[in-house]
Amino acid sequence: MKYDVIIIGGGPGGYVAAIKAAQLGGKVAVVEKDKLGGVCLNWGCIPTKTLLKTAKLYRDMLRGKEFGIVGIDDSKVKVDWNLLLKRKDRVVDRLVKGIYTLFKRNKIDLYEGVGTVLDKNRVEVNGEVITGKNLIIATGAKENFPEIEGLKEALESGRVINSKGALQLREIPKELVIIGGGVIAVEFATLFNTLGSNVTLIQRSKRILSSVEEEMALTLQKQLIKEGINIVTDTKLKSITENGILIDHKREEKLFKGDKYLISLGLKPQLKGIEGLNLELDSKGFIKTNKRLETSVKGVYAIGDLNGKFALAHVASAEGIVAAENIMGIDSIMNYNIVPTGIYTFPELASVGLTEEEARKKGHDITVSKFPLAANGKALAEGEATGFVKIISDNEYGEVIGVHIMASNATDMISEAIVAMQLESTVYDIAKAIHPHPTLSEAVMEAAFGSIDRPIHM
Amino acid sequence: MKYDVIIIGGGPGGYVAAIKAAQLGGKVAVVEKDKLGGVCLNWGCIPTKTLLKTAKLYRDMLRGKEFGIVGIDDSKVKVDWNLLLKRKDRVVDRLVKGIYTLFKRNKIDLYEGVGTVLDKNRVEVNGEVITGKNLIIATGAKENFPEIEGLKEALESGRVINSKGALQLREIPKELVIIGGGVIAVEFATLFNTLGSNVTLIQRSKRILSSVEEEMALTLQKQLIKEGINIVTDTKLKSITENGILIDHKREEKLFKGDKYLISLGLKPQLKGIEGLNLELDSKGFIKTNKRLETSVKGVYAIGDLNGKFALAHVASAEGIVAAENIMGIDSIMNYNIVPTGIYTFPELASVGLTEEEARKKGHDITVSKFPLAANGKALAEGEATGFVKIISDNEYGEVIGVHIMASNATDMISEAIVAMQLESTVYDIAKAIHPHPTLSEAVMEAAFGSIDRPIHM
Amino acid sequence: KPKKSKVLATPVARKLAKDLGVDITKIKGTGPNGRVMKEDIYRTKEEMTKEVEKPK
Ligand SMILES: Cc1cc2nc3c(=O)[nH]c(=O)nc-3n(C[C@H](O)[C@H](O)[C@H](O)COP(=O)(O)OP(=O)(O)OC[C@H]3O[C@@H](n4cnc5c(N)ncnc54)[C@H](O)[C@@H]3O)c2cc1C
Ligand SMILES: Cc1cc2nc3c(=O)[nH]c(=O)nc-3n(C[C@H](O)[C@H](O)[C@H](O)COP(=O)(O)OP(=O)(O)OC[C@H]3O[C@@H](n4cnc5c(N)ncnc54)[C@H](O)[C@@H]3O)c2cc1C
Repeated sequence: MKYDVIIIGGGPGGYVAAIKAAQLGGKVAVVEKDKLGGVCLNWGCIPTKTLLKTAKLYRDMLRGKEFGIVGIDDSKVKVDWNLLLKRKDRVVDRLVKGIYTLFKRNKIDLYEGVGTVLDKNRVEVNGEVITGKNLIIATGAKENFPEIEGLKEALESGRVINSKGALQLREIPKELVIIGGGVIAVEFATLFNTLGSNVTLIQRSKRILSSVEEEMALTLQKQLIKEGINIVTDTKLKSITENGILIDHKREEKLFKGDKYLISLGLKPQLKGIEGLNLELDSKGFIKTNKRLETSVKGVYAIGDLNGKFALAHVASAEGIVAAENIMGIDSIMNYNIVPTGIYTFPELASVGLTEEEARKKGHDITVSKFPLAANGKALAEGEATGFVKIISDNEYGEVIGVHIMASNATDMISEAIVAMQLESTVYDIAKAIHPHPTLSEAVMEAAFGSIDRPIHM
Repeated sequence: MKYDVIIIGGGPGGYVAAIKAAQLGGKVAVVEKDKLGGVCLNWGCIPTKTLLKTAKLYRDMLRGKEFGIVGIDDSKVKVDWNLLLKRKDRVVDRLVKGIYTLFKRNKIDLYEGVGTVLDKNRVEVNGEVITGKNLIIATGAKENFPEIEGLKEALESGRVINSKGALQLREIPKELVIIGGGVIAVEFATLFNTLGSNVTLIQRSKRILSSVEEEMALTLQKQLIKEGINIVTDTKLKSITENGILIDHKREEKLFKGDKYLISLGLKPQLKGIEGLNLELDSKGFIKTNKRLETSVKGVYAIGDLNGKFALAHVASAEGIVAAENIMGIDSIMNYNIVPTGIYTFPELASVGLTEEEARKKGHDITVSKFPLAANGKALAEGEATGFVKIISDNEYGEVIGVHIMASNATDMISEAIVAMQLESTVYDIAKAIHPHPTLSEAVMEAAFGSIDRPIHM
Repeated sequence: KPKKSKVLATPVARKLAKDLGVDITKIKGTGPNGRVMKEDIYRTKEEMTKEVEKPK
């Protein structure tokens, strides 16, 4: 057999697994039908965050006066969508090229084409059969489109688009209707609302971001409404026609019209080409894996979006490392209890660990401590005082079991919490760590003080 | 005796000590001759960071085109200095008022006036004598002006100003000469250079920020020069006259002219009013304290700038908490090994723990791992790719003993490192903690990977 | 080379070990670089209990 491992799919799951396996001395092949980097680099994380960076800067520019900056003509300052997309392309290109370079440096063999699994040791690409001792499936997921009247036609005609379509728009839509209230929906709502679209977000459940800590999701929802997004919750999609989107809302039928409709309603696994393996699937149709990322077939691993654990790039990469380590003889498992999520709205949301509800359900006797950014000096200095830090701790030893942050740079602030939880930290340890002044992170320390007795600044 | 503790000085040392002692049930008096919040809130941390926030936004505005934003007329967009100072005042007022509210809420007695210590149990304020079981001295420090010909007159006339003077300027200086290369000097250089001044920074030693990790300081120095600041190192001040500042530079005399001269050359303790105690001083004239913040006189504690440990607000506050705890019967000590420093330049610098040099000197067998932001996706997406994360670890266990970060939000990123060090983390723990994608903090994880074997993205 | 003297352990593991009467220095941790995690203490305690029960 030629390879220690063949990896199908070169997204953040597959390419990281490949690099790690190669670093550990493995002979590695990657089969990729499109570009290395997968959804994340080409159509997901990186493009959206590049656009959101501009949106945030644009928003701050329009607030310039508040910060003492004059001479901006609000009627003239505009985001040039095509210029922005060009920047996005430059950023993506540079990062994607970087992955190709890393592949060369790590002597990873890249097979460009669709991989079809013949059996657990043989993969066909462009008519060639390559052989390996182990197989990692990292083919990702694709959009889940519900069965709604007219949706198929609307997708084909381009009136309804998915996130990839949104990144290929010719111009900023005037009226944008977003169907879905998950992370991607909410980030695009933030983006286009800031860039000047009239945005309507249609959400099935009672609130946006149903998997996010409730107070945080509700506070963000309020903030988004305040910034002009029309959020319609508690709806049922009925049909999509030339005239618009028809929904049921509080027992009434309503029609929403836009020049574009963006749909984002979850994912289903990308299983094409690997059917031959007959891997065991979970109830939702994703590939079943254990903490070592092994599937039901020995020597076959499945990582990333297609195992249905978390549809997050950093989880895909972490799983890739675990799979690579196990293949290369280092015993390794994933700890799914300490997985952070980040949402790049204004302000950002980030979480790790349990929510109050989850902790109580699991039988923890808990303390919940919340510290508002409105009492944080740096937040006021930056004019970004909406948000809070919430720490959930178990009362036996004060162990930190959940941290939820709403703040302008929550996605970076959460790293303190993940490292703390990785080390089974108590609130005493965080409170004792001297945080620099003035920073938003002081709010984490203050929340920890609050878990023990009281914050200083409250 | 009326009070459990009398605190002289209501800066970040004194006011935090007061709140903590009150929270622990103590009866507390604070004597403050000016405004609560001390230098930090009124003339230090908060005002400078408020101004720097605007400067950063202004800088980003002028880079708008790069981010796809058009319609900004660079010749018209300006920082209105007086508008900015008004914003600064609003931010400061709100925070300072907050401290007064906290004092009321915690039932702390505030004596407004100059405190004079009669003995360790008696303090005089406005003719009244108050008594207490313990005393905390938190009177801060004042500028250290060297003996240079003409300096005294220049300060009196207002041609030469200190940092407080810089916050009271009537307008943005056209030509600003800064004497000193410490944190305050470098932050003001960044501020005024961005706002359009021609800035010259005159530095005695070979590089700016002599106490900061060398590579970081040198990289920043290069960056500041690139952004137009004229940095003159290796100098000796000779005299200050009507014509300018005369220095010796590489055996040549040079004259520097500006419409303002800002001097920032370190601190000396503020001992007025406490001479009566005859406290033991260290070689530099600061009050000697142990890790419990006790002075040479039992029952008398000294916290903050005047004990000469670190001139940092968060150290003053942490010391305040330690002193308050010890006074209220909770045994408590400061850990000076895990003190972060933050510098709010563009990009920011932040450090905690040892540098390579210090670690080697202390006899550690170390690994140094550096990960550049140029290989970090979020840094590229944000257009802020200058910088790196450097981790120093001891080879015995892989314990993290120093972290140095140069990044646009390094001051928040460093919190991960302080909590890690507080928990005696190894590089293995940090590497194992799944960091969210895409974030700058991933660079910390990558550096940890590098300490073990190799980063993924390098 | 001197033997490693320090036990890598998490704060919760240390407290738990104390409360359950487990000698933390004798445990091989399963955390990163052999760090003793709380699960290791629970596992050791369980094994200790089994040892005690066996002779019966
Ligand atoms: C708009 C958007 C924004 C997002 N933002 C974030 C974010 O900010 N943070 C975050 O963590 N996650 C984000 N995500 C999710 C993230 O992109 C995914 O979790 C991640 O890409 C999953 O990685 P993966 O390796 O499992 O699969 P993918 O990235 O989907 O990669 C799979 C790869 O396999 C290839 N492939 C598939 N089948 C075959 C075959 N048979 N033969 C050869 N090649 C094949 C594909 O071409 C693709 O390159 C976002 C997603 C979207 C859509
Ligand atoms: C421009 C500038 C920027 C700075 N930026 C930062 C930063 O970003 N981060 C950081 O950590 N640090 C920063 N610092 C340092 C920080 O401000 C100090 O470390 C901090 O204020 C020290 O706190 P303190 O409580 O020891 O003393 P101070 O803040 O100096 O407070 C002492 C108080 O005591 C009062 N007082 C003195 N004598 C008497 C008396 N006899 N009777 C009654 N009252 C008296 C004074 O009026 C004052 O209010 C900065 C400093 C400056 C000058």
